[in-house]
Formats: sequence, C-alpha cells, structure tokens
Amino acid sequence: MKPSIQVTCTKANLSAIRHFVKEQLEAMAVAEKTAHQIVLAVDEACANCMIHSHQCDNCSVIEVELYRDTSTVYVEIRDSGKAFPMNEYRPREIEDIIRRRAKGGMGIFLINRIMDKIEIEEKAQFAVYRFAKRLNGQPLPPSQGIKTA
Amino acid sequence: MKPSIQVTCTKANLSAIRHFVKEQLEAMAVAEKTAHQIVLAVDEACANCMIHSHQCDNCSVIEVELYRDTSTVYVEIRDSGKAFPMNEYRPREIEDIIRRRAKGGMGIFLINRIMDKIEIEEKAQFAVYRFAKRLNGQPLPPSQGIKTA
Amino acid sequence: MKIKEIEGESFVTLIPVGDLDANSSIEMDECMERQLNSGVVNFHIDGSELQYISSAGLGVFISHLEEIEQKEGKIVFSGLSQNVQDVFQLLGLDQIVEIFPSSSDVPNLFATS
Amino acid sequence: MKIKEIEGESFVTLIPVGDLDANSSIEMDECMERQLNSGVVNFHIDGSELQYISSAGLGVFISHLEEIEQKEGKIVFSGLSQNVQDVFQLLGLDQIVEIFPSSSDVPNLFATS
Ligand SMILES: Nc1ncnc2c1ncn2[C@@H]1O[C@H](COP(=O)(O)OP(=O)(O)O)[C@@H](O)[C@H]1O
Ligand SMILES: Nc1ncnc2c1ncn2[C@@H]1O[C@H](COP(=O)(O)OP(=O)(O)O)[C@@H](O)[C@H]1O
Repeated sequence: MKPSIQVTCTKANLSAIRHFVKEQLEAMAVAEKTAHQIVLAVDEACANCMIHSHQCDNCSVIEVELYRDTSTVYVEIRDSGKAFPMNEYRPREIEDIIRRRAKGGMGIFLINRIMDKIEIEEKAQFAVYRFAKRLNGQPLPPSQGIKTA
Repeated sequence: MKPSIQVTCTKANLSAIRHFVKEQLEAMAVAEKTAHQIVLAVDEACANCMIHSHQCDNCSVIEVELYRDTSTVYVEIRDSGKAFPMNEYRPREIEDIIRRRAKGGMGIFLINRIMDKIEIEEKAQFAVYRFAKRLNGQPLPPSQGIKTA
Repeated sequence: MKIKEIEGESFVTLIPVGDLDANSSIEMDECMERQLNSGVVNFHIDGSELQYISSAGLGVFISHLEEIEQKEGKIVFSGLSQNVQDVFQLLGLDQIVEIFPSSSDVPNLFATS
Repeated sequence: MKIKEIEGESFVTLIPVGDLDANSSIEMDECMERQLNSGVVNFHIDGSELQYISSAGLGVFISHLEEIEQKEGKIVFSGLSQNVQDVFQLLGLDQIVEIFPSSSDVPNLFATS
C-alpha cells in the first residue's frame, strides 16, 4: 500500500493530516523547505474540502495518499464532497484581498504556486485531487528503495 | 460519525495519530493533563500494533475513533493484526528493565496506569482495543452538545 | 494553539504558540477583534513560537490591515521561522508588511513613531 | 525530531527537538551509542525543546543507565515540560534519575563531581 491517512472531515483533523504528510516526506528524504510547501498545499486543499464541500462536521471522510519516485512527489486527495475545479479558479490579487478586508481567498493561489501539476477527477461517490511536485534532483532515501505502488 | 483517523501501519504515522487525538480532545474540552495521558496511551497501543502485530510497513491499516460523554472519554482502536491480550500481560518492574538494559517493556504498564477500562475483542479480520478514561467532573465544551453516536 | 498577550505602553505583543491553521485562526481572529475593540492600534506579532501558518492564519492579519492603517496604527511581525516566512513570501506579503528578525528590534519602532 | 549536541568539558548536552516516540527513538539511540563509544560518560539531556516522549523514547535513556553507572558516569535531565515530566512520574522514573528545573543548574553538578 501507499502511505495514507483518512480522517473524518472536521478542521480539528487538519493537524493530523499535516503531521502525516510531514513525517512521510521526511521518511522519503524530501528536503525540509520542499516538504513544508507540500504540507502547506495539502493543508490548503483539505481545509477547502472541509470548509466548502461539506455541510457538517464529521459526517464524511477525506483521504490523503502520498508517494514519490526519483524525481517527483505525488499527492492524491479523495474527498467525499463534490469536485471543485480549483484549476479553473482565478485568485484575486493580494492587494485586492487586503482592500476587501477578506479573511481568505489565498489557498488556491498557494497550491498553484507550490504544485507543478494539478488534476481533478469527479467520481460517482467522491472527488479526486491529484498534485505533483518535482524535486529537482533531491536524492532518494539511502537504504530503502521507495515503492511507488 | 464519530471523529476517526485511519493510517497505514508504519511508525512514521504515530505522529498523525497523536495530533488527531490531541486536537479532538481539545475540541471535547478535556483538560490538558488528562488529554496528554490519553494521547500517550493511544500512542503506546498503536506503536505496539505497528511494531509487534504487523510484518511490514504500510501493508495494513490501523484506525482510531474517539468520543466522550459527560463523564468519560472512549477510545476504540481497530488493528488489522492479531488481537494481543494486553490486559493479561504482566509488565516487569522498572528496576528490572534497567538491569536488563531493555529498551522497552513499559508501554502496557503506562496504558494500564492511564486507562480505567481496557477491553480486547478479536474479530474475524481485525482486533479491537477499547479504552475508557473517566474525567472526574470535567465539564463538556460550551455551546455544542457532544454527539456520542 | 495558544495565544500569549503582552500589553506594552504603546503596543500589544501577541505570541501565537503552535500552529495557526484554518482551525485555530478563529481564536486568533477573536483575539485581534477584542484588542481592536478595546482601542489597541499597534500590534507586534511575535512569531518565535509559531510553528506553522496557513492562508487562513495569515487571513486573520490581512483582514485587519486596512482597519489598522485607517486608525493610524501599525502591525509588525518578528521572529518568524524559515517556514512561516516562506508563506509570507509565496504570497508576496513580505513586500507589504514589516518583518523584523528579532522581537528586540520592535520596541524602538513604536517608541519613535 | 532533531538532536542538537553540545560538547562541554566534562559532559555532553543533548537537546532533542520535537517528539521522541517509537519512530524517532532509533535516531536518539544511535546518538547515545555514538557518544558512549567515543568515551563520553556524562550526559545532560536538555528537555527544553522536547515536546513529547513515549515509553520507546524513555527506553533509549533507560537502556543505557547501567552502562553509564558502570563507567562511573552520570545522566541528568533538565527543563522537562509538565507533560514529559508526567511520563517520568507515571513510570516512577523521577525517583531513579536526577531531573533539574533548568539547564543552568547542570554545569555545577558535573564540575563538582
Ligand atoms: N473543495 C471546494 N469545494 C467547493 N468550493 C471550493 C472548494 N475549494 C475552494 N472553493 C471555492 O474557491 C474559493 C477560493 O478558495 P481559496 O483560494 O482556498 O480561499 P478560501 O478557501 O480561503 O476562500 C473559496 O472561497 C470557495 O468559494
Ligand atoms: N499488539 C501486539 N501484538 C503482539 N504482541 C504485543 C502487542 N502489544 C504488545 N505485545 C507484546 O507485549 C510486550 C510488552 O509490550 P509493551 O509493554 O508495550 O513494551 P514494548 O512494546 O516496548 O516491548 C511486547 O514486547 C510484545 O512482546
């Protein structure tokens, strides 16, 4: 199996998702700065699902799966809510957000800045968000070869 | 649904389980000292499953569910390994552990010290460990009533 | 997350401890609102114990920038970890708000302003 | 977890940063082994940046107590958080090893011993 986490949808569970991603990336020997950015992008995407695509706390689940090959980290988020086409969303300028005194509107911008590839798939029962982040030559962990499947 | 987390069995995922338990107990208004002890007991039990009841990393899953009522926090751990009768295990004295230069043997002792009730059930496909911790009058969180089912 | 609050003469220091994410940002926002409503206009956000911030956490500060400016106050940040600073940079916020390396750089700023 | 190592004249200070659990205890154990093999017998474990410890983490120190004693060395702890100290107490370890409130209490100990 690929390393994965599944939690009930409630914002209190974002912390567990972040620690899952952080520890797994450490085990995959991903450099700290890159790892933090991936944690951030996953946190933003999961927070969006929890806030925008579900009506109530703990009434559905979200799953995150993580793996890497030589060159790339892959993230797959499966959310039981309706798929949101985040790759079509046009974020506002930060100056505009400040002027409007908005508390949000920067999550998808961050995901776009961090990830090299974003794919969204609508399935019958759930939505799949697939991210890829290139590692630009960061070596694999010593001993273990990483199983990608 | 009750708040829950499911991760693939590998020690790197213990951190996610701890943060799940910690944040949920905070949302349930459990006092910090009690919450830390519950986090510790769950960490010890999950570490045991990952280390002793599985042959390989990420080849099975473990699930933790958490809820409280007025007086008690309940934990349910479902592990796809064989059930271990931890309530029958007689831990060694700490002095004995020191003399033997052992690196372990204190996990079940801690779980027993912390939890008020421990039940183990062997199912066809998995083992269930049920813990209960009494709260001795710690109030429920304000506004929300806690759903126990 | 916890928030330590230190009331200075000319400014308030807020020290968020732990992670400031979509979950804990509500608490941070309540804290800022309370301070603003009690008349505080100068804020020092001491980030030395802040382990993580997401866009929802930053949103708390961003949403109050205009009000603070209107009231001729100031909000400055100090002691941000590399990771937290990286989020400011990804958003271009490091060009918009003042960030100091250490909290000891801050008192002078408010004293002379 | 990360481990900071500070080599003093008569003792080594180890500062585990983050969580010392069944996962990270391996790294801590390797660090202790390496120090012992290089002849170090006096250890100061500065717990001021240790956020969590489980029995596997404590096991690292416990498993070396006998060897350290045999070598006429010492291992002391300082700056433990309430939660970390609670684990020592649950196990009765607070009666067996020396724990100091602050790391500044430690140098004198090794100087006079
Ligand atoms: N999973 C989702 N389901 C439904 N709508 C979403 C989802 N993710 C994002 N959105 C919409 O896109 C907007 C922009 O998202 P984002 O940039 O993350 O900012 P924020 O969530 O802080 O508003 C949201 O306000 C919401 O309207
Ligand atoms: N889930 C489990 N499956 C199989 N054996 C177990 C399990 N949990 C505990 N054990 C056995 O009980 C012993 C004592 O467990 P514990 O007190 O947690 O100490 P440790 O795991 O550090 O050895 C273990 O060494 C192991 O032999």
